[in-house]
Amino acid sequence: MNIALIAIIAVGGLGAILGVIIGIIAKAFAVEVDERIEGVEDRLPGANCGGCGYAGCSDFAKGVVAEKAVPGECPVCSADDVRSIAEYLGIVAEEKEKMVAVVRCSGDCANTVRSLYNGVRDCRSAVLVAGGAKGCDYGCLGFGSCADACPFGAIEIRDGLAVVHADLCVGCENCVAACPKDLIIMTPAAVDVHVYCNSPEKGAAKRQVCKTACIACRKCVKASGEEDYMLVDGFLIRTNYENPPPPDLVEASACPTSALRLGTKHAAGAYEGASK
Amino acid sequence: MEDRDCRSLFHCYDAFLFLGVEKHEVVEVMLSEFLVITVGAILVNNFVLSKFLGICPFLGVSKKLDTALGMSGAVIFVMTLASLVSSLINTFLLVPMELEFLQTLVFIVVIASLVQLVEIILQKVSAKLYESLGIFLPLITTNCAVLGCVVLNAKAAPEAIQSTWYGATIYGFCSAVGFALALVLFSSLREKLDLANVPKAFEGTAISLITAGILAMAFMGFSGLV
Amino acid sequence: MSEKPRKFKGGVHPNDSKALSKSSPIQDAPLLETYKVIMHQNIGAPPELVVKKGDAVKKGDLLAKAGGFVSVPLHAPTSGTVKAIDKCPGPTGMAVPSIEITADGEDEWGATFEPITDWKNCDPAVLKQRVWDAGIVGMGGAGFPAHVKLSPPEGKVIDTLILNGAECEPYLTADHRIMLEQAEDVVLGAAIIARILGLETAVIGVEENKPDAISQLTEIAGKYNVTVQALPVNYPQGAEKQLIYAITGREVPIGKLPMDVNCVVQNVASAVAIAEAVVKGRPSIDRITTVTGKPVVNPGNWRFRLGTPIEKALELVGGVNTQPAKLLLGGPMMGIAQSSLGVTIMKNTSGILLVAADEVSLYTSEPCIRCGRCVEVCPMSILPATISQAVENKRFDWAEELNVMACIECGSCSYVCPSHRPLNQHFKRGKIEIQAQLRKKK
Amino acid sequence: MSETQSTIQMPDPTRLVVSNSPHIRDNQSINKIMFTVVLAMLPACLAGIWFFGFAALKVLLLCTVSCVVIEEGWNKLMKRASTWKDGSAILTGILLGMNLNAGVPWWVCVLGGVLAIILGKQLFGGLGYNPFNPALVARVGLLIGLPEIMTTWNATRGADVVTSATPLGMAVGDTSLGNLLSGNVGGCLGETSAIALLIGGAILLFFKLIKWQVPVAFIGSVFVITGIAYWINPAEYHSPVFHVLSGGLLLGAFFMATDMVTSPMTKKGSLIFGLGCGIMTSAIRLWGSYPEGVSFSILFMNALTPLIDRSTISKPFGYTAPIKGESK
Repeated sequence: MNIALIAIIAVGGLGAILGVIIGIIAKAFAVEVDERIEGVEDRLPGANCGGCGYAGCSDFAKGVVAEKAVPGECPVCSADDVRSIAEYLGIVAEEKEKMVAVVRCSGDCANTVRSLYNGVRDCRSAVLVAGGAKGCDYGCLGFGSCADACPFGAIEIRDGLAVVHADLCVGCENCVAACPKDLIIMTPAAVDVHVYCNSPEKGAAKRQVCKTACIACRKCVKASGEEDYMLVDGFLIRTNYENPPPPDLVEASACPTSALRLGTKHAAGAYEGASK
Repeated sequence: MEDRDCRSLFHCYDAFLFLGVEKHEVVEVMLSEFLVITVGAILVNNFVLSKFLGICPFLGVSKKLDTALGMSGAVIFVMTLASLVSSLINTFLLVPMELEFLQTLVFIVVIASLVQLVEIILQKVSAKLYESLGIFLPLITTNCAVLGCVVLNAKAAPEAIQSTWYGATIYGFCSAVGFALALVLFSSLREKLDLANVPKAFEGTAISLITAGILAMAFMGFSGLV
Repeated sequence: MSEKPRKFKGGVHPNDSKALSKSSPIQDAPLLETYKVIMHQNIGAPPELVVKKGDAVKKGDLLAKAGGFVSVPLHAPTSGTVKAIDKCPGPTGMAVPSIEITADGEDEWGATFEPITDWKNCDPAVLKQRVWDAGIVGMGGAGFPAHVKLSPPEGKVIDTLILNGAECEPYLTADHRIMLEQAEDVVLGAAIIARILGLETAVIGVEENKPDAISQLTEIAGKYNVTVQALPVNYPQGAEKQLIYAITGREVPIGKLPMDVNCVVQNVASAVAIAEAVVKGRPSIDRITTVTGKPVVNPGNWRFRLGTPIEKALELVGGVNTQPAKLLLGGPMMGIAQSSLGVTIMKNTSGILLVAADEVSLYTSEPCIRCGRCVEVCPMSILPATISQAVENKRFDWAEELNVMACIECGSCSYVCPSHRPLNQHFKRGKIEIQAQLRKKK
Repeated sequence: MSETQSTIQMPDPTRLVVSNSPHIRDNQSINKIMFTVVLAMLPACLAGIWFFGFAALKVLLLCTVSCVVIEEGWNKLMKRASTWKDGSAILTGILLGMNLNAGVPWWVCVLGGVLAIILGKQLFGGLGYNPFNPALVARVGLLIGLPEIMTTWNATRGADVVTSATPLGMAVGDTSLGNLLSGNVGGCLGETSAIALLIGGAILLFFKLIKWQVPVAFIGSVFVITGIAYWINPAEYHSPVFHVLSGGLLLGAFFMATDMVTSPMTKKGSLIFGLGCGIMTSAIRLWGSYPEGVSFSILFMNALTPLIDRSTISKPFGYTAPIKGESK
C-alpha cells in the first residue's frame, strides 16, 4: 500500500477515535454557558472597578444577562457603550447622568492646622490614631487612600489635599468608600460650584483650625436671591444639586473664606493641562 | 552507590511481575535506571530550570500558589498520560508501520486531545480552578514541556528504559513533578515578591525572570547527583 | 491557688519606670470651677441625657441614664449647675459630646443610694443592680460595663473570679497604690462580686514587682476567703486572656469572652468602686489616676473627679520640666496619644503619662527583616510581621487567615521590632476592615 | 495660686506627637543587629587573615568597600534614601569576602559585589525583600561563572601563587583534626577555622540573633548522613567529624543559613530549613559533582522558605478548630 495512504489512515483514524472520546466526555461533563455573557463582557470597559456593586465586569455581565442589573448601572460605560450593550441584548437603555466625585474639603497644608503624626501613611490607618494628623476633625487627611482606591488615576494628592480630576473621573464611587472621613460625594458632572467644607462645627471653632472653612455667613445664599441654589445645614452650607447654581454665583457671593469655589479651582493649579 | 540506594524500591517488584515484566528486567530497572530517571528528571535535569522547557506557563501561572498547584496537577496528569499514550502509539503503531516521520504530528494530536479532555472535565468539576487557569489550560497543548517529554521518550535509545511504555510513563510523570516543583517554588517566591519594593523598571516579568535565574542557579547544585 | 502560676508564651520586659510615682500616696485633687464630663465613657451604647442646660445638680446626681443593657449611667462629679451641653476633645482625637458643670463650691451630696451594709445576706440581683446604677465600668482601661460581666447568660457557669491587680503597664501605679492604701476595699469588693456571682472565693492576681501590695492584701484576704496570687513580671500579664491562663491554665478561645471559660475578671479599681457603691452607696464619680512621666515635676497618684481636664491635672503635679514628646492617656504600651490638653478624665483613665523626647524618638518605619522577634514575643502566638505586610498591601482576607482577629493589641511586637514598624497600627486597621467586611456580609 | 500658676511650665500641645501605641520601644535596631553579626564574624576573618596573610585582608576590604559603594551608587541612581548605615551592605561584603579564596583577582571581588548587592538584593527592593541571601547569590554566581578561579585555593601562610586543594576535594585522611579546628587548611578565607566560626556562632546565639534550630539541624543532619555513609564504607567517604569541620559548613550554618531575611520565621520552620540544608549539602558532597554543597543547598532552601513559612504557622493562643458545618 502507498505509504501516504497509510499515514492518512493512521492519523485520520487516530483523530477519529480521539474525537469520539472527546465528544462522549464533552456530553458527560457538559456545562451550560450563556454566550451572551461573553458578548456583554466584551462591551464592558473591563476595569473591574466594582463600581456597579458586582465583583467585576464578568460578574456584572452575568447580572445584566440574568436581568438583575441594567447596563446603565455600570458607572464607567459611556452612553455609547450602554447603548451598544442594550442593542446587543435587545433591551431599552436608560440614559444616565454622568457623575463625578468631589472632595468636600479645601484644607491643604497652607490652610489648615496639623498636628504631628508618626505612623502609617494611610488615611484609614491614620484615622485610628487621634483621628489623624489634622486640626480639623472632619478634614482631608491627605494620605491618599482615595487616590489608591481610584482605578482610573483621577485623584491626586496636592499639598496634602485630595483633588479630583473631573475629566478622568468616571464615577465608579470607589473613593467614596475609601475615605474614612466621608468627605467624598458624587455630584452631577455638569455642576461646577461646590462648598469645599464638611465640618459641622461652629464657625469660630472651624476658623481656629482652617482658613478655608465654610463659616455659614450666608453670603452665597443671599447672592442666590430667590433661587434655592444653596442649602443651609446647621453651621454648614451645601450646594443644592437638585437646583444647581450657575458658575457666576461664586463671584457674586464673594465667599470670604473661599470655601465656595469652582471645581476647577479646588486646588491651586489642579487642572493644568487637563481638558476640562 | 547504586547497590545501596535501591533496595527500598523492591516492594515494586511484585507489581512489575504482575504486569508481565521479566524478573531480571525488573532488577535492572530498579537498580540502575529508576533512580536516575526520578532524581534526574525532577532535580538534575529539571524541565524548567535546566532544559528551559515550559517557560510560558512557568511565568504565566505562577502568580498565585493556589493556581500554580492547580496547573501542576493538570500538567502532571497531561504529561503522564501523554507519555503513556504516545509511547504506546509509537511502539505499537508508528514503529511497526515505519511511520516514525509522523511522530511529531501524532504526538501533538494526542496531547491536544488530552488537554481538551482535562479542560472539559475541569470546567465541570472545579469551575473556580478552571477560571483561574484561564487561557493557560488550553496552552498546555502548546506547552513545549509536554511535547518535549514525549519526543525525548520517542528518541530514547532502544536499550534505555524510556523506550519502554512504563519507563516513558515514569519519565513523563517525574518530569511533570519536576515542572510542578519548580512552578510551586517559583509561585511562592512570586507571592513574596508581590509584597516587595521592586524598582519600577524591574516590576513584573523582569524580576520574575531574575528570580527564576537565581532559582536555576540553586538547581545547578544538583548536577552530577546521578 | 497557691500553686505556681503558669507562664504564658511570649511577652516583653520593658523598663517599668514605676519608681517615679509608686511611693507617692493617693491625694485628693482640689475642687475645680468647671468639669466637662464626657458623655460616652463606656463600651456599648451611650447613656441618655436626663439633665438640660441650666439645671442645678448635686454631687452624685444622675446626669444621664443607661442607654441599654450594655451601657451605664453617668453621675455629677460635684454640685453645681449644668452650664452647657457641648462638645469637648475626646480621647480619640475627635470632638465628643460632653456635659459642662460649673461647681458651686459646696460639693454637696445629693440623694445617694442606700448603703447596703449587710451585703452578705443581700439578694445578688439587688447587688448587681447597684453596680449598674452606680455606673461602674472596667477601670483598667477598656471601660466595659461591670454589671454586664457579672451577668453571665443562661447556661454559662462561672466558677472563678479573678481580680486584676497585675498592672503590667510601665509607669502606672494607680492600682498599686489602691491595693496598698485601700486593700480592705479591694478585698471587700472581691467578696461582694463573688457574692453576686454565687461564688465562695476569689483570686487577686498581682505581679511580683509589687511585694508590698501582695503582703498587704494577703493579710486581709483571709477574712473574706479571698486568695492572692503572685504573678511573674511579664508584659502583658494584665491582659485578660493571659491573666486567666496564668491563674487557671484555661485558654480563652479567639473571639470569645472570659465567661466562656467560666471566669470573670474585674480590675482592682473597679472592685473598690463596687465596694464603695454597695457599702457606702457612692456612685462612680471619680477615679485614681497616675500622673507621671520623666518630664513631670512631681509625679503622683491622684483622685480626680470625672471631667477634670488634663491641663488642670498637670497643674496639680507642678507642670513639666521640659517639653514632652507625647501626652498619653493610659500607659506607654497601650495608651492613647493626645494632642490636646482639654481632654478630660474618664472612668477608664488609669494614667496621664508624659513621655520625654529621649524615650520615644520619632521612628521611621523600615522594611521588615523577618528577624522573628515579634513572633517570639507575641502572647497570642500569631505572626505579626506577616500580618502587617498583609495589611500594608490591603490583603485583609489574608490577614484574617493569619488570625489577626486574635490580636489583643498589647504592642509587644512593635516594642521589640528593630525595624520600628507600626505593627500595632496595622493590626488595628486590619481588624476594623475585617469587621466592616463581616458586617457587609450580614 | 495665680503666682505659682504663672511659673508652671505646661506642655505645648502643638508640639505633641500623636501616634499609635506602644509609645516606647526597646533600643534594638537594624544596624545594631547587623554590626553585632559583623562582630561575630571578626574571629573567623582574623583567622583567615592569619592563615592567608595580607591577600585575605585585601579581599575582605575590597568586597566590603565595593558592596557599600555599589549599594550607595544604586540608591543614588534609583533616587532612594541612603541605606549603607544600616550595615547590611557591610555585612554582605564581609560575608562575600569570607566566601572567596584569598588569591582571587580584585575584579572578582567587585563582580561579586555587583552580583550580591544588585542582583541579590537591590533588584528585589533592598533589605528585607530579597528572597535569596545576597552573598550566596554572588558566590554561587561566581562559582558557576568562574569555576577555575573559584576552586583554586591558596595554601595557608604561603605565597599567593601556591595553590592547594580544599580538604573536601582531597583523598580521605589527608588532613589532621587539629588543622581543621584551627583553620590551617586550604579553602575560602573565612571558612577554614572551625574554632573561630564556633566563637562567632556562640556570639550570635548569645545575642539571640539567630535561632539555634538552624545550625543545630543543619550540622546535625550533615553529621548523621555523612556518618551513615562513613559507617557503610569508610574507605570511600570522609568521617562525619571531618565533614562538619571542613568546607563551608560551619560558616554556612552559623552565618548564611541563619540570615533572617531569607530563612523561615517560625521555630518549626527553622528546624525544617536546617534539615533541608543538611540533607542537600550531604547529598551534593557525597554524590554530586561539586565538592561543596553548602551554598547551593542554602540557596535552594531560601527558595523553599516562603513555602515553609506558610506551612508552619503556629496555632494562636486560644485557637479552636472551626466546627464543621458552621459557616464563617
